[in-house]
Amino acid sequence: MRIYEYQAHEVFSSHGIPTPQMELTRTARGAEEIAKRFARPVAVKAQVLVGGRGRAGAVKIAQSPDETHEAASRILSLHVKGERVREVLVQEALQIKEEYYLGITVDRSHRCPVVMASPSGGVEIEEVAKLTPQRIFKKLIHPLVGFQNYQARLLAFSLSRNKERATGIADILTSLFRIFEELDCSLAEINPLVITEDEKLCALDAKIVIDDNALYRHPELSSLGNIEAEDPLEVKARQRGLSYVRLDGEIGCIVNGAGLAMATMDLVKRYGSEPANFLDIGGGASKDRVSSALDIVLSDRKVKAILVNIFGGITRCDVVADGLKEAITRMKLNLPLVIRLSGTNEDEGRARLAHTKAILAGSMDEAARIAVREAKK
Amino acid sequence: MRIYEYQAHEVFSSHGIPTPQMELTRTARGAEEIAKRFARPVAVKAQVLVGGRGRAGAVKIAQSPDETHEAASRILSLHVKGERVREVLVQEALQIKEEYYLGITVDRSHRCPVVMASPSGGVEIEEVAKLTPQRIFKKLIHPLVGFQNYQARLLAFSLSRNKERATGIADILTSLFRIFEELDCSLAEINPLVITEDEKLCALDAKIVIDDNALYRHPELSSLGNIEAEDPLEVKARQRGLSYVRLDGEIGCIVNGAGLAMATMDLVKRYGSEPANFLDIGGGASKDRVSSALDIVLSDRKVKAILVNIFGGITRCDVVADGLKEAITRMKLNLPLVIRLSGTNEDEGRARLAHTKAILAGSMDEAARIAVREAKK
Amino acid sequence: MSILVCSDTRVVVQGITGREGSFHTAGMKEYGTKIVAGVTPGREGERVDGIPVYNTVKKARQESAANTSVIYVPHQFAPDAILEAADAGVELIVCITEGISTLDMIKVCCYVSIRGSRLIGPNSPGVISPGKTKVGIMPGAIHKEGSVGVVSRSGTLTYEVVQNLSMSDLGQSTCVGIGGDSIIGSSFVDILSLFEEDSETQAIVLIGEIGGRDEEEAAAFIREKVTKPVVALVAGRCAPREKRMGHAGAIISGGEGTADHKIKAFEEASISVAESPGNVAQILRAELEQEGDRQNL
Amino acid sequence: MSILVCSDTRVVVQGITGREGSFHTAGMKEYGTKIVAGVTPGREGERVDGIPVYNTVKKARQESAANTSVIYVPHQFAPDAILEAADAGVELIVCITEGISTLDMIKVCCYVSIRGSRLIGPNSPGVISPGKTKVGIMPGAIHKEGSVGVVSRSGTLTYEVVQNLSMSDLGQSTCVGIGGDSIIGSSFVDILSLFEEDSETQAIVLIGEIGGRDEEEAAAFIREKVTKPVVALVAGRCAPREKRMGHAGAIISGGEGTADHKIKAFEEASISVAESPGNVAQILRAELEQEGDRQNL
Repeated sequence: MRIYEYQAHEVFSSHGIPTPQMELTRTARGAEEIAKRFARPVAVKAQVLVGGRGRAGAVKIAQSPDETHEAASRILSLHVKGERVREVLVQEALQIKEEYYLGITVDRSHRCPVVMASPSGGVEIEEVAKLTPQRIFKKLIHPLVGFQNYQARLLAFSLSRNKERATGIADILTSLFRIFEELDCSLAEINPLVITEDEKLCALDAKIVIDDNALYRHPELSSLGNIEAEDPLEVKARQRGLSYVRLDGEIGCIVNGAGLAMATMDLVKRYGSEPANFLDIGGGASKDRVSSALDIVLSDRKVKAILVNIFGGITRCDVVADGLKEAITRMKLNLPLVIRLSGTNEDEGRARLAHTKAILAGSMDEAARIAVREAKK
Repeated sequence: MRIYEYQAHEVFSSHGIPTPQMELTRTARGAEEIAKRFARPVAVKAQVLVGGRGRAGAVKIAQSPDETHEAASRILSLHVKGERVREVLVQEALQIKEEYYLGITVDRSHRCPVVMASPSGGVEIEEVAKLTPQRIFKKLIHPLVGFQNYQARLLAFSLSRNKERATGIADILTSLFRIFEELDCSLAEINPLVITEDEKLCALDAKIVIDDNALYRHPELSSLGNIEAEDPLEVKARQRGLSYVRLDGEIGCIVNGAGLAMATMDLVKRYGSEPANFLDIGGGASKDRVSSALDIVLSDRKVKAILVNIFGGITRCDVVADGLKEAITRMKLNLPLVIRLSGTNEDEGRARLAHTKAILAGSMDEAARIAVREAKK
Repeated sequence: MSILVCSDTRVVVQGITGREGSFHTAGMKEYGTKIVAGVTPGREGERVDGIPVYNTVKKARQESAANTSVIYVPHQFAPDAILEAADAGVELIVCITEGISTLDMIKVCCYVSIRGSRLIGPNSPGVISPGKTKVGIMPGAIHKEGSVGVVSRSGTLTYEVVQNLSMSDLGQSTCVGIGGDSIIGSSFVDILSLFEEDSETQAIVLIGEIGGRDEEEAAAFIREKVTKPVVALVAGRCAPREKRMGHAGAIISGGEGTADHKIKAFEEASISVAESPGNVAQILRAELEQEGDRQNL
Repeated sequence: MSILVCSDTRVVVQGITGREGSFHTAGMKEYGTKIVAGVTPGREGERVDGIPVYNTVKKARQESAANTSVIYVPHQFAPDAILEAADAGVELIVCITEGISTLDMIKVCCYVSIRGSRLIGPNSPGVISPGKTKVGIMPGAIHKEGSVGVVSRSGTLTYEVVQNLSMSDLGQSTCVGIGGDSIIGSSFVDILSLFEEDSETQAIVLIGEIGGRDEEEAAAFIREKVTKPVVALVAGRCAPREKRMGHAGAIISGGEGTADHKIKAFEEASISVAESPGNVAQILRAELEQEGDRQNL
């Protein structure tokens, strides 16, 4: 779960990481007032949970309250990668001497946290990794002893040989790692960490992503923003225990299992169309869950055909068929519905759908091909 | 540093370990009042920092307030292994069905904490270890993952197959380990942990010893009782940076290094006397430190002769000699003082003491022999 | 020989009295797996499906000589369960449980490797050596005894591929679900090296998906160390960036972990990549025939 | 050959700019030890006694090819310093610092052994191979080159014994202070096994004291594995129970760890025990003569 920048800044600040003066607002008027109070140039930054807001024009520097009003007004009318901007953060603009990158994430191959630092801050770290990998310093963190001061110093001295500056960076790294552990993060990042003209350290941006699997340990975080919660359909799906992500295509997909769902989407694309969504009904789905899934997929107006692909293991094909049949009847379905059932009780499942308008396919390949064809009709 | 039982009980209680109803008092009158309020039989227990108070008669059960008064009065007049009893703890007496032992300490050989549990509680665990070692269950705790629930269960089910009881014991073990880690203990022990007639768990006794080397992390503990702080001379020595332990003999010892100090004491005994103290002046001692050491040893009235044994490495013999000379002059010494100086600057040291009444010895053997002989004169 | 599990496998089920645990215990037993013990704290003395239940894995091991554990306990208790199995000396630990926190798994994996146990999962469908033994939740009936080793990060997608293989008369030596989480006990490389050494395995199918670098590392390993034919399949070509596709593992962040990147890695290592689950068997058959031709030269 | 340190030893001093660090650096240099680098964070570019100072051990290693570290930093920073040395790949780490907390040392020792470094101490006077190199704080002049290996838990008591040996013309191959704390990186047994393997060492002196079980384990090990003559000395016969005698290690709790118990363990393993530091040399001489007689038979 990603949290908003302003929330991440609050976490930073409460852990002793220096952050700029800032305030949150929902209106251009409010932004102007904040700029007046700060009485200095400000940055106006869209609060969204997706990346790439800079390129989308959703971050602007304003020299005056008037300019702030204008910038905020423009940003508040934007969508970034489909996410509507509802709030902006107004932050004092600093005189910047240098920009660093600090980040902590999980190294899957080494099975441990990795702390990264780079003197090339302010740009996307993936670009730095590609173009000048030698400018990213990394330390793997052994779970026995955690992040030690010597590691913080090692990274800090890689960024600056100035003792005071290195000490400050090491302290921030130590705090950042504490946040990473305490909040069960999968990412904690400062980009850029700046040195101001008066030689002060300040975390200009703040990014925290929390491990979904650890959210149960952090009830205090459940109230915070959430990327999946942005889309009303995604919220609804989550409430019904379905893993659903809305996409841009026209084939609604209902599948059991994440890997099979992705493979199904890939097939849709291969046959010349695009999936309207990712939807995993999970293992051993009940009739109700299946019925809800169809409900949600049908609520997406872009959908022109529905593709159901079930491989019954724990999931029973007859139960899935019952759920589908119930939903078809209830919702007076008038879109093409292509169903492929395989595995546990597949014959019973097929039998139950025999007298509906659903099209039964013999394999997932066939099912995808038919669904794409039907959608194009 | 060992803390008092009542303090350990407070720590237990704040960590959710069930403890009996109890109050502390300095007077027999107070004890009687507490017993009246409790309105049931009580245990009156001396609060001392040394072990063996049971055998010293410093723990008594009292059936009535009158008996409580009598017991407290007697206990408050006792010394346990030289430590005067100043306070007693009045604790409700429980109807006991079973007594267990739980303890956590450091296993030096395996270099990790060890959690121990035994169904033979209420007696000294060393006795159990000697007579029925199979009745002590141990789990070594790997520092990577700490004390895990499965280990708590494993030990708890070794004590009782009753699920509720085992769950209760496992919870207490988990709390005890948390205390052990949070307070940097070298020992955390409950002996006995009892099951009462109404099937409740309760920690009757509480013992916590804190790692002296970790005290700097626990300023909150520095106000608590301390075995070394009991003796005024020991307090004084500590303030002057000396490691001093008062003993029962007549030869005052001043040595640099703990191992050498013990070997010196052993020699005193070998030649037929007993050391009056352990005193390590530490490495690289200053003139003042040496002078203070002599000061402290001379404050012990039992001392009949003083034995100084210095092996100069970082410590300079001339500096030691200056300190001794200064103290001899200042204090108008009238006890035999036998000095052995060896190592760095030994000739200069000996030269400085040439015209004092100090007896210079050539080896530590000789020094010990002379000191014992002089003391017997 | 198969890898990881065989007819000598003796299984203890952790969480045997739970809904999942008891359901799949029945399924494994039915398949012929030797389930020798179960563990649920406080339930010692009971029986599930005739199998004795113990309070601890240690006791279960002592009484039953189990060498393999399969874990069905809820996610909050799963790290403790894995540690308990490792500490009790269980050689192979298969963790079905999904939803375990990443930082917990980091410590758990480190401890398991110190203890010298092997961990499969978490969030794994399990391991099956068709005709011999099944340790997990996969439907046994779709499998067929044979000589194709299958290793995968997902569940139903694997079943799809396995069914396709079986119907094409390509039986399997062992099918291993390594699990869909970001931190897992055994990687593709770990399992590939077992298949390479296994005399019964003649070809390998690898089923990957977006996220992480496990497929890229597998490709490099195959190029260097694997002599047997390998066919790969990668799911998630059209998954968008920064969206989470179900599995904890299936998220792309930054440039890394895209399906295209992984497919390119396989292709550069001269490994055939199937376009869909439906043509894995066909490609593998062609590979095997080529291999046969080569050996006949 | 000596053990642990020899003329190839290249030392980095951690905490070189501190009072202790700079003082003992001079002493080691004077003895002939190759001090090749020092570390004090933030002081890179300076020199102490002509020795270059670096911010990190990693950098110091890169620049100087140091293979041994000696640590003089204050106790709060010492665990970090040991971990840094181990992580940088230093083979031998000698920690002079005393007063490190026990729970910290437990983690540190575990990490050092995972990394494959060897740790001596903490609270150790160091290691010296007379005539070759000195890594620590012991007075060099009392030592003499020879073939007696000395291993001890204490400082000045060791100097006393060593002086006694040297004056009796019993030179030393290596003298190792393993440290007076309860958790130390290398035990008597670790060092004994090195002495046993060392061709230059012909006899061993072991200096123990009250507390712990290290001497008892040493006695058992000597009986089983050590073929060279050993003389033991145990300090603290008249130390009272439950009183702390300076060293963190030197406390007796319960029945364990008394001097009598340890002496008994040595005697039962047929190891000669000296009654005082003054008669170690004499007993050792007798042992060596016996050994000589035996070899002449």
